[in-house]
Amino acid sequence: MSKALQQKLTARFGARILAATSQHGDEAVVVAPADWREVHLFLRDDPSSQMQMLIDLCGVDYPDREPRFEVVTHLYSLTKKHRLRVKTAVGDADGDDAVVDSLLSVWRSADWMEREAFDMFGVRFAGHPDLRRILTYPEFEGHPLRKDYPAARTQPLVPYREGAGVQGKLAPFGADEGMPFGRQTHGAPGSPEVN
Amino acid sequence: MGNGIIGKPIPRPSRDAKVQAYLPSVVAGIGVTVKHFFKNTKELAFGQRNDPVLEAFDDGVTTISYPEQKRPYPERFRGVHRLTLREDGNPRCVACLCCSTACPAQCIHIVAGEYADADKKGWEKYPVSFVIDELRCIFCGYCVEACPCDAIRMDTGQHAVPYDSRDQFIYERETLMSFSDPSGRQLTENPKDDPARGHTPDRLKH
Amino acid sequence: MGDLTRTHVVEGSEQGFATTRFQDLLGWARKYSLFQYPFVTACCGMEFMSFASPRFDMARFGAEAPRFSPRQADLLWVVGTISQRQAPVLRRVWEQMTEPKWVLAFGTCASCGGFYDNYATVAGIDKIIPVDVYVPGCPPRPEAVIDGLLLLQDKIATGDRTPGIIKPRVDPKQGQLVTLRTPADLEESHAALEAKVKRLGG
Amino acid sequence: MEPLDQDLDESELELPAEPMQLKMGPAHPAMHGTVRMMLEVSGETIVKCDVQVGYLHRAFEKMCERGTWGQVFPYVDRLNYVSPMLNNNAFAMAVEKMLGIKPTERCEYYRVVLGELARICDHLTCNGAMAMELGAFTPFLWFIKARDMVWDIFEEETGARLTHSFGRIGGMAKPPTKRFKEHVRAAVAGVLALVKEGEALLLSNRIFIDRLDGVGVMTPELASAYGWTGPCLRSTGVAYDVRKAHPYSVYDRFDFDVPVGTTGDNYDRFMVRLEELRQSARIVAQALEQMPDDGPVMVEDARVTLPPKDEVYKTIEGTIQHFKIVMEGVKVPAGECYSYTEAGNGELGFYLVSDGSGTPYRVRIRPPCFIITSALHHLIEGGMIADIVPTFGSMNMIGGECDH
Repeated sequence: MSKALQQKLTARFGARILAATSQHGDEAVVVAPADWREVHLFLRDDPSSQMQMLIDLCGVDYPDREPRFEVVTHLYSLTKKHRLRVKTAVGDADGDDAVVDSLLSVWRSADWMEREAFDMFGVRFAGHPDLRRILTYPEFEGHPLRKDYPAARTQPLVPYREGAGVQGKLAPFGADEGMPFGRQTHGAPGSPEVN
Repeated sequence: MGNGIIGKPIPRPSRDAKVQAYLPSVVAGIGVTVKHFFKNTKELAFGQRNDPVLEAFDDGVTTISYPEQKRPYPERFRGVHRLTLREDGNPRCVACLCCSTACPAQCIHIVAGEYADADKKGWEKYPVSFVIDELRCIFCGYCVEACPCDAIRMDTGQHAVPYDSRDQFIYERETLMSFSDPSGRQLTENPKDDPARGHTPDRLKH
Repeated sequence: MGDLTRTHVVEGSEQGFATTRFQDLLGWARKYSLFQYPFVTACCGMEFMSFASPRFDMARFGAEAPRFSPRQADLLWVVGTISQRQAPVLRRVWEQMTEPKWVLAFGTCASCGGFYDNYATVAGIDKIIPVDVYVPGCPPRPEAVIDGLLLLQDKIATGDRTPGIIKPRVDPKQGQLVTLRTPADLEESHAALEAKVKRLGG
Repeated sequence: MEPLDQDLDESELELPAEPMQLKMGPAHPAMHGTVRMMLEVSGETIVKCDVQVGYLHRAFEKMCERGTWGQVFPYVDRLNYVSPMLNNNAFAMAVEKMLGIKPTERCEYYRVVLGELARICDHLTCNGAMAMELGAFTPFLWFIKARDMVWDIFEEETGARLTHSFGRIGGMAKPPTKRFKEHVRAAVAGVLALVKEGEALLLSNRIFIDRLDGVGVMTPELASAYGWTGPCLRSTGVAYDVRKAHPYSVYDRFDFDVPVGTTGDNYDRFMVRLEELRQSARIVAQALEQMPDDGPVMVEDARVTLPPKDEVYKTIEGTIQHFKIVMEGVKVPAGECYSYTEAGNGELGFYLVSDGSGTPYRVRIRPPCFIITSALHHLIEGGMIADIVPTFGSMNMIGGECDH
C-alpha cells in the first residue's frame, strides 16, 4: 500500500526524494534535512496519505559515515492503515552541526521523542521550544547512545561512599571479562572489534 | 476515525439512586467482605487448607506460612546453579566458556586448566576456578542452555539465599559442586560416555 | 534460622546484666515492629506487591504498615534499579530516616546493579548508603524476601549493626560456618571483624 | 516562621499572587512509577505542569548493542515488567521478520496464550493499583491475588514468576508443559471470578465513580496527534488495535471485540482495560481450543536454532553449530525493519538495524508508555491536584518501558 505513497511522493517532490526503498515489507524514503518538515507536512495533510500519527522518531549513529546521524520517523495512518518510514542524515564526523527542523508543529508526539533524540545523540531540532535532556540528567555530559560513548562510563551525581570494602566489593572479574564474543561495542575506542 | 474496525462501546457509569445514595453500595461491599471473612474463618477453624501446589486456584485462605510451610517449586524453576559431577567426582565442566559468554550479567568467571597427562582419560580441560556471583545473576537460564555438556544446571529447587555481605554471594567451585537437584542427584543426565568408565566419547572417535 | 548471626554479637557483650537484658528486649521489640518505607522504582515492585498481598503476607512479620514518610520509618526497602539520576533522591530519603535505621536491598539491581553495568545505573546502592541485607534474584521470589526479612530481624535482635562488610561465610540455611576460603583468608576476615567489633563496642 | 507580633501592613497580609511551585515525586507515595512533576498551582488548580521522566533510565538501547541478538531478551523482559511475555513476543517477532522466519503453528498459539495471560496481568495490575491509589485497598488485594494465579502458570511454564526470558528467536525456549491447558483454563476462570467481585465493589461506589467520571478527558484528534495507542487511545473512541488492524501471528483466527470508550476520561480508560481483560480471556479460550497438542515450538533453521542437546553431546556437527550460535550469536542479515505488536499499553514497536553481525547495531524500542506520558501534562493542567492520582494511574505508566 505504501508503494503507491512512495510513488506519489516522488511525483510530488521529484529529485528531492533522495531514495525510496523497500525491505522486509517496510517502505522508506530518504529526504534532505532541508525538506524534512515539508515532506512530513505533506504526508500528514495529503488526502491520499493522511498520516495522523507520528509513531516513532529516533536517531541512529553511523560514526563512519558523513553525515553521521540518521533521523528516522515512522508514520502511520489510522484511516488508511499504511505506514511509511522517512529518513534524513545530519551532522558531521564529530557529531556537531546536526540540526534538523522540528516536527513539533506537525505532530505533538514529536515533543518528547525529539527531546530523547537530542539527549541520546545530540541532534538538535530547530524550532523545538524546550529542547532539554529527558532521560539523562542536566549534569550529564555527552550523548550516551553515540557509538563513541563508552557504555560503562558513569557520571555519578552523588559521590560514592567512602569506607572499607565499598569499592572493592564487586565480583572478582572485570567488566568485559568472560565474554570474548558477546560484548561488542562496534568500534568504540578501546574495544576490540570482533566479527 | 473510521478504519473498518467496529469497536464495542463501553457503557457510561450508572448513576441510579442506588449508586448516588452511597449507603446501599457500602452495605453491599461490607457484605462481600464479610462473606470472605466467614469463609476464611471456617477454613481456618476446620483446618481446611488447600493443596499447597495449586492453592492459588482455590478460594479462601491462600497465605503460605513460608518459613514453616514451603511450596514446592515447579520443575522448570530456575534456582541456584549447581555444577554436575562425573562419576569420578570431578566436575563435568570442560571450561569451554560457553556459559560465561552467554551470561548477560557476566556473573560467571572461569579459569581453565589442563589435566595432567595421567588424569586426562579423554578430557583435556577442567575449570581450575569456577565462580558465580549469585547476587549479580539474573536467573535467565542462558548458561544452562549454552552448556554443551550439561555441566551447569539450575534445577536445585532452591532460590538464592539472602546474606548480609556481598562476598558471601560469590559461590565457588566446591560450593556449586556440593548442590544437588531436589532428589539429591548430583550427577548429570548427559548420556555421553564418561571416560572415567573407560569408554571413549563418540566425538573423539572422529 | 535461630542462631544465624550469633557469632557477630557486637553490642552488649561487655555490659552488665540489666543493660544486656534491656538491649535484648529492645532488639526483640524492634525486630517485630518494623515500620517500612518502600522505595519502589522498578520491576521488583511487582514482586513487592505480591509479597505484601495476602498470599505471602508480610504482615506476619510485624512489618506490615508502610510509612510513606521516611521520618517515620526505620526500614528502607530499596526495591528496584537505582539510576544515577535517582541516587540523590535515595540518599536524601535515607538521610531523613531516624536512627536506628536499616536498609534492605531488594533484588539484584539494588544490590549490585545486576546486568545494567552502564552509564545510567548505580552498581549497587551500597555505593551510596550502607546496606544491611542483600536479597538476590531478579526479581527475588517472595520466599527469598521473607528469608531476607528474617535475616534482618536476626540482625536486629542480636544488635548487629554492621552493614555488609567482609565476614566469614555463614550459610543462613544451615546456620553453620561454611569454609570456602583458605584458613589464612578466614583469619584475615576474622581480624577485620574483630577490629570492627572493637571500634563499635568500645 | 515570622514572629506573630510583627507589625504588618494590610497589603502584606495578602497571599502572594504568583502561582505556587509544587514538586511531586520522584519518590511520591501516591504515584506508582518514578516520575517527577513540577506543578504550578493556583490554589488547588494546576496551572502548568512539567512532567519529568528518566528516573528509571537503564540504557536499554545501549545495552542491546553490547550483547548478541539473543541476549536482548532479558532486557526486553524488564521493559514493561508488568507484561514481560508480550515484550518477549514482540522482540522475537521483530528479529524473525528480519530473518524471514515464520514460527511454527504450535509456537504461535503458545505465544498468543502466554501473551494474552500477560495482558491480563498488565490490566489487573494497572486497575488494581489505580483503585488502591483511590483508597480501595480490597480490590487491589484481589487483583493481585488473581495475578498470582497467572504467575503460577508462568512459573510452571517458564521457570520464573516475572522475568521469564522465555522467548527465543524462532520460537520459545521450551514446549508447553503437559498440564498447560488445564492450568490456564483453571486460572482464567479464577481470575474472572475475582475480577467480577472486585468490579462489584468498585463500580457501584460513588466515590470511585466521581473521581473517574469526566476527569482527565482526551479527545480522539488530540490523542492521535500525541501518538497514543492501546487502551488509552481506544478509550477516546478510536478503535485501533494492532491485533485487529494488522493481524499478526494468528490473531486473525480469533473472534474478539475491541472495546472503545466514548469520552476518553479516566472512567473509560479503567473500563476499557477491564473489558479487554475479558476479551483476552476469550482469546485464550479460543487459542487453547485450536492449539495443537504436539509439534515443535522452535523452527528448524540452522542459523538460529540451537541443535538438540542430544546432538550437541554426541556429534561434532551439533557441537560446532551450538558453539557458533552461543559464541557469535544469531547472524541477522544487514538491513533494518520496524515490527509492531499490541502490548499492554499500546503499539510496541521495535526498529532494528543490523550490520550483519551477531550483535544488534541499533535496537530502538517504540515505548507506548513514553508517548502516552508525554501527553500527561495536557490532561492534568486545569484540573485539581487530587485528580493527578487517578489520571496518572489510569495511564498505566510503566517506568521501565517509559524510560527504557
